[in-house]
Amino acid sequence: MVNLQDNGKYETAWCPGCGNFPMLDAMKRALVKLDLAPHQVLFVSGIGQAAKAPHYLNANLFNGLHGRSLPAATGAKIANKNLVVIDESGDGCMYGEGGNHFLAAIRRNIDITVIVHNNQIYGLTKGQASPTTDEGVVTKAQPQGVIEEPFHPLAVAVALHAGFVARSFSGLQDHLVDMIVAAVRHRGFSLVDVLQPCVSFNKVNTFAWYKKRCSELPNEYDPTDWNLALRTASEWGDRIPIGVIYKNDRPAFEDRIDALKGGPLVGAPVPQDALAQVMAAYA
Amino acid sequence: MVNLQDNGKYETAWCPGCGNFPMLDAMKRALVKLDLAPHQVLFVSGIGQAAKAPHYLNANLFNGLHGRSLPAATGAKIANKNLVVIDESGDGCMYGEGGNHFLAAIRRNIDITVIVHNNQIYGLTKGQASPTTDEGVVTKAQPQGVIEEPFHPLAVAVALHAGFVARSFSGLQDHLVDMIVAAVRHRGFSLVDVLQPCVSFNKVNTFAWYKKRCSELPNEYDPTDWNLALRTASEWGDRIPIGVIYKNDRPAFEDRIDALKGGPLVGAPVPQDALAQVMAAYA
Amino acid sequence: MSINACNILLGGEAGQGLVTVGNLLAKILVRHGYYIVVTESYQSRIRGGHNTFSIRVSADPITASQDKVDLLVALNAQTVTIDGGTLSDTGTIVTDEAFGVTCDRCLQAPYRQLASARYANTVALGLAASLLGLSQDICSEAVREAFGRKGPEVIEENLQALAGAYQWSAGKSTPCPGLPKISAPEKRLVMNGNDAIALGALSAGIKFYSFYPMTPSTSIGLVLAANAARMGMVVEQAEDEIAAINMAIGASFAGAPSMVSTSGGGFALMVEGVSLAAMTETPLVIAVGQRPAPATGLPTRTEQSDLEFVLHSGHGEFPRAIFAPGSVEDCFFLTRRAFEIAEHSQSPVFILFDQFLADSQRAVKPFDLAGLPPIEVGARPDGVKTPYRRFELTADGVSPRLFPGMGEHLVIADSDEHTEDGHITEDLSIRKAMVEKRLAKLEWIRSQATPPSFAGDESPDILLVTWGSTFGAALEAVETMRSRGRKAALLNFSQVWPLVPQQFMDKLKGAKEVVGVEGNATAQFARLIRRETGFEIARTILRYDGLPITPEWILREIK
Amino acid sequence: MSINACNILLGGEAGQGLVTVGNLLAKILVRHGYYIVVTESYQSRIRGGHNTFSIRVSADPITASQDKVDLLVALNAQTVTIDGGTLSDTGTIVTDEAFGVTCDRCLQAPYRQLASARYANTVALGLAASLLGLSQDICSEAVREAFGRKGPEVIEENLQALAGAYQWSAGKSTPCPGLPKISAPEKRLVMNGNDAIALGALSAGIKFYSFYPMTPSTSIGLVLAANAARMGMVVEQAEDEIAAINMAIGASFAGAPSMVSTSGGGFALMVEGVSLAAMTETPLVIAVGQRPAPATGLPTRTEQSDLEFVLHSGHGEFPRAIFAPGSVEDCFFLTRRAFEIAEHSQSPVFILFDQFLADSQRAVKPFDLAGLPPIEVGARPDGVKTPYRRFELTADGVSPRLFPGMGEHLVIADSDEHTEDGHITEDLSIRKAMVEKRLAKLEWIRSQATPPSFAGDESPDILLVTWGSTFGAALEAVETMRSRGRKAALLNFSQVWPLVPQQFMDKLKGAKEVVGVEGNATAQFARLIRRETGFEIARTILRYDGLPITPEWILREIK
Ligand SMILES: Cc1ncc(C[n+]2csc(CCOP(=O)(O)OP(=O)(O)O)c2C)c(N)n1
Ligand SMILES: Cc1ncc(C[n+]2csc(CCOP(=O)(O)OP(=O)(O)O)c2C)c(N)n1
Ligand code: SF4
Ligand code: SF4
Ligand SMILES: [Mg+2]
Ligand SMILES: [Mg+2]
Repeated sequence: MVNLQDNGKYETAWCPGCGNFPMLDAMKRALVKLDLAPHQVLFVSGIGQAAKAPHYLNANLFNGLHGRSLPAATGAKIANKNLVVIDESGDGCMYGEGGNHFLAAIRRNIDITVIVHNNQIYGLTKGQASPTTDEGVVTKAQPQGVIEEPFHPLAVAVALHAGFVARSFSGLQDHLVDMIVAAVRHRGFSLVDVLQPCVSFNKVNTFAWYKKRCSELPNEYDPTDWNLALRTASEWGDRIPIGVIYKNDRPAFEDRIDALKGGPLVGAPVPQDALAQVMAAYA
Repeated sequence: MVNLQDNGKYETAWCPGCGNFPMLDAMKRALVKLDLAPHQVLFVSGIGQAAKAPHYLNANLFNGLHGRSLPAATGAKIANKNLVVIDESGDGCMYGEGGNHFLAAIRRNIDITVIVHNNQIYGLTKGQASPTTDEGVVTKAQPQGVIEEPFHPLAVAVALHAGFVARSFSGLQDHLVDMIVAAVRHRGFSLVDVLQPCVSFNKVNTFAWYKKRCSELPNEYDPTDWNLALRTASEWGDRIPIGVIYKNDRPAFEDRIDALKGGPLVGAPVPQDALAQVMAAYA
Repeated sequence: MSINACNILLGGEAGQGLVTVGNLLAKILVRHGYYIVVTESYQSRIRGGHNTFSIRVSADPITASQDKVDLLVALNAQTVTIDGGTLSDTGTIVTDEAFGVTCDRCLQAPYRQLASARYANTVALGLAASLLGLSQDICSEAVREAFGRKGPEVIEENLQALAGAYQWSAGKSTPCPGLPKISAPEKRLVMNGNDAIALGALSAGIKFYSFYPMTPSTSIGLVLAANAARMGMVVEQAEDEIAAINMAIGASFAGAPSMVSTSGGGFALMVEGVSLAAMTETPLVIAVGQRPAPATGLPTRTEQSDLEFVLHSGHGEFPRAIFAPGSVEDCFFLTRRAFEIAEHSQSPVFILFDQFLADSQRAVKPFDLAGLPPIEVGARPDGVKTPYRRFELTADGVSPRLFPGMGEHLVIADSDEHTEDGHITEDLSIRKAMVEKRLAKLEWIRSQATPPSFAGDESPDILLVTWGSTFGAALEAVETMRSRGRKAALLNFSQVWPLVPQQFMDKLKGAKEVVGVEGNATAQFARLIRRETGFEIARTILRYDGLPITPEWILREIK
Repeated sequence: MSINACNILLGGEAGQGLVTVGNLLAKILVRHGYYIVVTESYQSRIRGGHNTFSIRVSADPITASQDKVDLLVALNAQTVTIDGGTLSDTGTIVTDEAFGVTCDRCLQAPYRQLASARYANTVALGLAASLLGLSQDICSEAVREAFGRKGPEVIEENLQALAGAYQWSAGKSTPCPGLPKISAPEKRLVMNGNDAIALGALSAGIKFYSFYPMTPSTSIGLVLAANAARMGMVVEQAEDEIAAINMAIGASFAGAPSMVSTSGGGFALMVEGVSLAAMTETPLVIAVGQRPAPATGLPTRTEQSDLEFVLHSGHGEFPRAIFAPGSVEDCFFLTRRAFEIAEHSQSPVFILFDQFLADSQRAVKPFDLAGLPPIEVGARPDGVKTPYRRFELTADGVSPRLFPGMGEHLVIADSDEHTEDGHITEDLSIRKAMVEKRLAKLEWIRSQATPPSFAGDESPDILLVTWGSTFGAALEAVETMRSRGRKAALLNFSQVWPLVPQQFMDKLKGAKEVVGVEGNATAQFARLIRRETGFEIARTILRYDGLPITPEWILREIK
């Protein structure tokens, strides 16, 4: 049995009061609930305050480039499909620099879980607008206020028939633990967008702001109803729905690739007779 | 008055029977209808068979990198907002390599018109799957058939509240002309996704295939109804809706930026007294 | 010319099936026991335009293509106009009488009478084969194999077109030098550079390959994709080149030997990933197929202008190795070698080739696979100290590499500067140690460097210095000079980084004149030699119009 | 040390307002007429950790920072522990008695009694200012300006904290060398490298700037954004660096002088765009702020390790220029120059700086804006031949540049190889001509090259060779050596490409010993010198732990 101690205790580089702390705790609790030992899990992250999170627990980790965690996670999962791969990064990393990979990963439906620390701001670089910053928010880089329509990650994910799409809030830890657990258990691409207050740079979307708005989906909500999901995913205002917004059972990438139908690629022998055949075709 | 001859006549590098030809003709007709003289228009394109199109008519042209036409178009429009900027490229260019810019351009809502030659294949590189290739289609690069969920450009555009979203078919030239004209007239970001048979590499989505499915939206269709638009944009099967699927009147980027409220940036004098003030602040 | 060879050029427009019959003719020639060098010349379009497929053939080993054409086979009238000028004094042009072109040395064949227009390419193949005195049986067999999947009808019609062509040309012959009958032809493979890179990777044990299509390297991916299922590997077409390289790094980190391939513009998008591979010490093989640049340039032509770009790609300082194959065999063996060096040095390693070699089919002795085991990957967990530290500081800079999930150890890697156990750090003394650790690995890479090959006279009057695909043309040019009594030699680099001056300084210094021969406009390799050795290669022969350097080109420039 | 200077170091954790008071103190010192060199040292986090802000001050011009600290002002206890060791023999540490640290030369002040914890940083400022004998009026004025926007209450509380600190330290003083009263201080500006780059761009007439945030260059964008509306320019935060550079190219193509800035990893994503700018002959200024790499490296530290990367960035061959400012003034003037060279050569031009200079505030003489008109952009349409050909072949390679929509002419540019009128072509003779046209522009760029500056003794025993931000430290090291009787000199390159050997070979050859001093681990510039001149700089002093090179560092290494 895995327990919380297995996840270690590290000093963080985060600001006191940051929403990243409860997210870290929730992740540790989820790993315990999932009974995953540190060596069974591979975290992959990008660059940003959020992306440091996996350094603060015990697990395998590939902390790659800003915006490029998803391709690295995809490659690692292909190399060893037995790994539980969790990709954890910030909104800027995942939806900004990494936007194209976000689209592709959804479409690929490979069995990785993506946890986005969505603080609606670029934290580590000191407070520029991120793709999810609300319209009108003023920053040093946007002194006239943001004029772009915010990116709607959940709506886009549902529009592209992502396998599993959920939203949670760092201030509701039990809910968050449940979402992470469900996302990891889902076979295929899973997205959990987590609203996370940044106390240093986001003075608009604060803990209280989120707290007031986040509202759990009712029990009778049917996350397999795509039309409903699309509407629900697009809700963002006085009420922000949290929970599993959409899911389906599209086959996962690794279940559709011949070479992945056996054991993992890592360590598998190279078939020398097949190679001889390949060469012979050039005669 | 601008007439068809103004648009020149060039030899193309396209295959006989390609859907790009009627698209070129439609574009010329649209320019005439819009009464736009060659020097008033700037085409921007990427790389691919589609991206060559603007070479075959008379206009200004910036033929940039594969996947990067949208940022170049954005910069050019900012530099000279009086230019009518039309970005024309292929599905691979716009939704594959250029996916992240597609998302950002929609959100930015700058007044450019994007015409995508969507042949659901990478033509110029000889027939690999593009983001819009249908599931199951076999190519040399996808010998087991495509396993990804196709990208749904219109659904994503609507989900992100794009200013103007339309679909047309190269085989319905009048319709296409109307769509281009409406798109150019729309102030803000406009997308026209054009189904375009590639006779050399796409043996599935042929002229006949599209012809059978394309069906114009009824007169009573309300493109300002976002929920309806989202459903309509996602339709892809025995019936493929064509027409203006969604539009709104979000203010365009250039109407919200102080420095763009006067004349175009190009040629404007540099305000030397303002500069002196800027410097003085460092004293 | 000292070499007895015949140069056949097929010309036509894209979509006429030129490459199909070119490939067939190449195969047929090799099955007769001949050596070949193919030069594919095509445009960036799918139909129309003007393409050529040239096969230089000889009973003796050859390494280069040739400008003058001995047998020109035209699939359209344009070919006669455009390529007629390249005909040698004794050459022949085969045309369709329907083209209505008149020319001195034209053999006017009635293509349309011999088969329907659809099979004009097969007619042309038959005419060429028959005029060259090739066995109709071998031709027919090759045609049967090639069209096997298209059903008996297609095969039959092709065979008839072939037969018609043989019949018509019976008794006719063309003077084509250097094609004596070979009674017991050795078994050889026909493959181009891309094929050989793909095979080399498979032989090394590649498990993951990701790519975004880009000429001239796309077919590496297609070959791997076609064989992925049976080879137990995964080929993934990525959303862009950035994804391609980051996927490959992720896969390699998790234990799958990985490669990406691309061309200059796509590689430009990968350079941040190169730096990531270096920082996380993840082995990675990167094949860059050069074509004329800047930007999109001439997508289907050849050039050698990305040497300095690749050598300095990626921010920061770290070791790497760059191989530059000069032949199809090199493509195979150096790709294997690239995987080995990458794995052992835990670094990015490059294969820097170009469109000419990528598309150039050659006759190749089958590789002795039994003697070529897959490379060993990673360290054995039981031999590793606990607690496991992925970036343990060691004397040679190489730390034992374990894989995540393959034991209870944890593997942690970071693109930030990191501690020995892989965690992010801002400790500046660790920074210093880690810089030195990473750079220390260059020593080992240097110790493994493939020395340049030398051919020709010791202390020559003229020494050509080449790298990559220019090797073959330069070798032949040197041989020709020597056959004309000039003391000449060639120094060819199939590894261009790191350079080990001790391996070649005596050769540079021992020559009266040193001439750099490169397919670029600024003599990049000559510059690199000067940087590394101080030796100035004062004279260079450069080509940058998109075509490969040929022996004649070199000889003409040298005078 | 020959230079009479005082080194003040403020230390604390991120979030304590260290930079706020550091900036204030810098401004106050400059208003007293002193010269300053600021070194900001911070970590990649927003709160906590350990940051320092050091200000070296002198009544005489200074160019470098200094290791030894004369006045250490601690905002937390940790500062005393971590930085105490850097104290000079006569130095003083100012601490809060509440920290409970005991030390020999500690001045224990009651921070909490002087103001509430919120204003501890202002207390520290007041203590430092008062101990240095600075005018309380000037301090109060600066505080008032800084907090003006926060309302009268905040100003008042800050002023009280300041007053308290002045009162407490009245009569106390610290031995700090080199700060004589200056009776009529000259008016100087206080700005860092990033500020000066932004100002230089504005002065050149920048109209469009796009960026993706990245340390250490982000604040260039913030300065421009803050002033964009009144300067009539647009600043756009792009979705990624690829978009940033392609936007800037599009804007420049359409007639807006444009710039991007980034750091190594972000620049890695721009290199395809560099090649595009070159191919389409679009002027573009690219400012690259170096930091320790590979990959994410040490995001907030300094290094000079991207020289070779930037020099060879982009596939294919084309001209470029690279400026490497050595001072804040350089940042301003060379940025202007970069716009000029970019515009005239229609090429990408680089400003290669680093975190140290980016963040290093200095006292700068106000720029004489009247004598610095914006650059001229594009050609006059009426002087241009019709039909207009954007890429007309000319002797010097420069074709007249018109803008789309600014007349009836059509402007066509292509990333593919193109004809004179800009349309895609696969004609190989045009290809050759266009390669030569583009490369010809390097001649003009070379003719404009800023020569390296030389300071010190002719025919010196020791000649330091530097580039970029290392200039200041080396200059002082040379002066110190000379003051000690050694024949020493400095050769500093503020333009590192193209190199013009005639400008400096005599200096290299005229020195007994040449020592390269660089902030990297492999001596990249020394290598470049050898490549371009054959001259081998055999000895190098390198630093790559993330901190800037100081005069002491150089002197210690030289011995
Ligand atoms: C290629 C590249 N561009 C830019 C950066 C600089 N950078 C580091 S973190 C970051 C933004 C982080 O924002 P987000 O992902 O939202 O994470 P947060 O810090 O808010 O948790 C940026 C722009 C980088 N490291 N690499
Ligand atoms: C960075 C980069 N990667 C890859 C390529 C090669 N490339 C050229 S066109 C193309 C695909 C074109 O597909 P699409 O945009 O759908 O246009 P089509 O040819 O189908 O009209 C690719 C992959 C390139 N030019 N640049
Ligand atoms: S900057 Fe914001 S997101 Fe980052 S640690 Fe601080 S509060 Fe959290
Ligand atoms: S390859 Fe396809 S898209 Fe391209 S020109 Fe030919 S038919 Fe048209
Ligand atoms: Mg964020
Ligand atoms: Mg396409």
